[in-house]
Amino acid sequence: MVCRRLLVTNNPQLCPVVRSCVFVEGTTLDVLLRVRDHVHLGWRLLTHPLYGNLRPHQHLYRSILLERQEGSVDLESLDYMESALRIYTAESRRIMSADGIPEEHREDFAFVDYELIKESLLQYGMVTADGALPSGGRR
Amino acid sequence: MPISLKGGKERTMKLELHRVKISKLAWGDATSAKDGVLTVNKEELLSVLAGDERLTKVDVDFAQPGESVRILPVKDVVEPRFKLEGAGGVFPGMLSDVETVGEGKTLVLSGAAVVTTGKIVRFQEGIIDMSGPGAEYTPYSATCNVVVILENAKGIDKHEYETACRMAGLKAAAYLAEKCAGAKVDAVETYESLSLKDMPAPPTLPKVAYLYMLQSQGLLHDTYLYGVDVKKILPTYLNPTEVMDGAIVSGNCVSACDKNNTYVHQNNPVIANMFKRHGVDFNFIGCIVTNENVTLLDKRRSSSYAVKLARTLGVDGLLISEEGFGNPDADLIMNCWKAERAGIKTTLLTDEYAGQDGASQSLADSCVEGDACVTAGNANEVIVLPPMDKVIGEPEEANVIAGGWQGSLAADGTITVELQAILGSTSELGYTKLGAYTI
Amino acid sequence: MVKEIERAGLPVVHVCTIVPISLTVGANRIIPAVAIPHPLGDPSKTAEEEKQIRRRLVERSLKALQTEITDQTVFND
Amino acid sequence: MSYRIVHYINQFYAGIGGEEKADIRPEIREGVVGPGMALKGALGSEATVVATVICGDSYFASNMEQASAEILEMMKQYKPDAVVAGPAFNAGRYGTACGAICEAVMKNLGIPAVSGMYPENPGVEMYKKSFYIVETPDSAVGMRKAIPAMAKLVLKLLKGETLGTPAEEGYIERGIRKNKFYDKLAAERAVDMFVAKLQGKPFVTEYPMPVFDRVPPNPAVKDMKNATIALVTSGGICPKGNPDHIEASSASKFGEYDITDVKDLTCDDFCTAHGGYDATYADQDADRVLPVDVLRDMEKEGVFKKLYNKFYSTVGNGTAVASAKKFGAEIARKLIADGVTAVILTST
Repeated sequence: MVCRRLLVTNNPQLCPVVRSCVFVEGTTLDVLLRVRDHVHLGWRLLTHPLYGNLRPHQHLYRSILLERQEGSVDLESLDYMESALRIYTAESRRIMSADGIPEEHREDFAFVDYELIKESLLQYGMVTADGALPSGGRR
Repeated sequence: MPISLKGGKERTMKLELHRVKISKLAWGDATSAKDGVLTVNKEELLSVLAGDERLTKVDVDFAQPGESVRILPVKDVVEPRFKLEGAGGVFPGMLSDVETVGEGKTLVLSGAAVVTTGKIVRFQEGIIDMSGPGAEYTPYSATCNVVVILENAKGIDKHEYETACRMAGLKAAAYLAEKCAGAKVDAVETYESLSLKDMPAPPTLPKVAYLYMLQSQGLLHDTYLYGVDVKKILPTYLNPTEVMDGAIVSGNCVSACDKNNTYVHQNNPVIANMFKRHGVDFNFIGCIVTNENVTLLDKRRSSSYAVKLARTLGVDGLLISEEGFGNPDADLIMNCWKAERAGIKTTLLTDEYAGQDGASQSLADSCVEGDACVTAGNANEVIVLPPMDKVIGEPEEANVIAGGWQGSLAADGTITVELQAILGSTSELGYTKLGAYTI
Repeated sequence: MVKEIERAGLPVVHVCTIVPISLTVGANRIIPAVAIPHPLGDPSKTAEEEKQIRRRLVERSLKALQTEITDQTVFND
Repeated sequence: MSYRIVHYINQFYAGIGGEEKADIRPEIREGVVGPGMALKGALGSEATVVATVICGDSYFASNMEQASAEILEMMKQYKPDAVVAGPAFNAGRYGTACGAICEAVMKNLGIPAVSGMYPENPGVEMYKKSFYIVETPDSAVGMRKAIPAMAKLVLKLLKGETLGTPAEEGYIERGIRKNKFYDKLAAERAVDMFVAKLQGKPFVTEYPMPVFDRVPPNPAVKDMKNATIALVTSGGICPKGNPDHIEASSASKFGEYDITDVKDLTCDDFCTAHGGYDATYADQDADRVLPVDVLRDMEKEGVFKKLYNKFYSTVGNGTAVASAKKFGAEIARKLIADGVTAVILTST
């Protein structure tokens, strides 16, 4: 089956509950690069790559929703990806990695990331029927 | 100073703000305002806030201008207001019924503020310093702050906790103002939101509106309009006086520097300055409220819809204010070029994330049409905040808030952070005098 | 880069996938290419077919260089 | 006490010689040399030029890292409080050397550095973000204006005074955003600007958004049969192993690669340095980005006379407009010198 929509994320909490997900082992920049490559191959952004109000070095996770489209490269998507990458590469030395970050903080980051993408996942029917979304915040 | 706008009578919405000036806080037996002093009955205030099972602990404290006090992490700031006359109550859809507000008389404890503190999402709250170099950057170092300290019950959802904190701030603010209802009023300001039919200003003046962008990325990055999550609205029309009665309430846990706290919504300086020029330089016909959602579909829909509203209202110009950084820049830019291409002149109000050295690109998006842009400064500039005698809240949060980093908090209490961590420092409603220029 | 070479006095033809970007950076003679990862090729085709595609794009480029223009021009065929 | 300043100049201004002496190695002399005399006068009693470093432009350009290190060591012995370099006016290599020295001084010695250049000097685009460069006319005729402005700026920096805007202080805009408190709230400033725009009156935006200029098209190639065609790419194609270490994004350099006798860019010899797209297809066959194979065929068929024997390559992704401009200008200079007729530039 060819999936029409796809979530690209490095947030480990998300993949288990989402239909068609590409899990990226790496940083937020790796997620952006993966999405950019998808855009080159004809995928279109459904969500903005810079959701949240944080600089590249201020968060651990990034999740972006894509849709397969007909025809050539979607310029708007490419434009947003290039702009986002400019912001990221300008601060590439400061991009956050999970190493050395306490579990509790990582959970906070994962939670916020999930919060921000949740509405869009529901809107585009990306949540698996049996996969109740993680409750978040419960400790 | 009363600001009055002449106009037709029947259809106008007239709101009088009755200002009681507060310059000092004191504990006492009865909550009241007199001679610039707001006296607070601590037990009574705590009892108003009690009974929410989502909160295990609620406490209150004071932080006054000039004191060696630091508050962090701050969630929201609310100005105490109470409806003396007219339909509805303050914070409609939140604390009061959903009746339309913006008419009658509203009591304002000018100079006082309720500040809520408590850990919600660890890295997304802000700092208020009441003195020292940090105080210059936050408008809330100049207010007499009643600080509400909140602790969540174990196992509670973050949204539930956010709601509880938000409601506690609103309740405290409404309570304080209500108790001062009989106090001597220092000044009365009158604002009139006019119906289009009665627009009195010379027809030769251009017609303008204010495009009011609200953060709406997700449950903890949200804003409420009459209690409605603005993520779910289509852009809509709002009378400026409704905002003054608390029609817009912040539910934000985003970067401290440019989240628009409920306080700045209540005191929106763009609206205040638009009123000042109304009838002289232009005809101010009101606000168009729009959102900043995560999906591109929503962005396209909202920007097109907002511009369509502006066209229908026949405006010649739109002043557009943003909230936040990153994807909201995309909304700002879409709003800008769609309006300009529809023949509507725009001016943008934003802030910048140009990196600690100021050398990075300030906005995540741009368009040639954005030729008139005012900025509230670069949020990434680094500032050193010397230790304070007293810290309300949790000082170690400095290491995890946005704008801080592991090691931001030194052993002696000094905090080195980006301005991003200081509440309201680069307010995109333009509530500070900060700006930036190119060297 | 395109613009500076043109400014120095050499005619340049810009073969690129994203025409609007080319227009934005100020190229004058523009040939739309196949796709970003392979502007002058198509891995889904055979090697011969692919070279044919490339040949056509280069021929079009040379033709563009021999065409007088006064403004930014996209050569579509 | 007066501040100690070390001055940097090239072989020409030291009176050693022109291009034929451009390869002399750095040396340091006590006191002033050449334009240092005027600098001394402009600094007055507040600062003294304690020593002058002289280096040949070519030597510096071809041994940048080593020359910088050597020069820093020389300077250190004189315990400078600040360094002044140039003015370099519109001399490209001199400007680049002044820029590199000043940047190294700021970074490694932690003291202020000032230079002076004509705005189109390539040294400006390369180094303006690192330190202050005073705007000068394009030739040494402007020396009398340049030196006092540079002296004034370096004294201000030494005294830790707050600098005004580029226009007020006479330096070239560095493109760095700095905060300041205005007299009015941002909201009031916005409404002021809004009214000015509505009324068609002049106003100055506080944040100029990036804009792009245009160049008129060059005349068409009349005689293709006798033309030399050159290939340039922003797709990062380079010999396998990326010998020049062109960065995957935000490239700071471009590569020049010989393709004499190369008929086809095979995966054994060529790849891409570009990090801005999925590199799989370009790595498999670099002709997909840079059509050498087809151009060789056409050269043989006599469609045009010659494929230029080198190609130039950089990575367009994330590369600053200023760098891209500089690359373009340098590449064009080489191509024109070698008699190239026209250019095919490919981008991904």
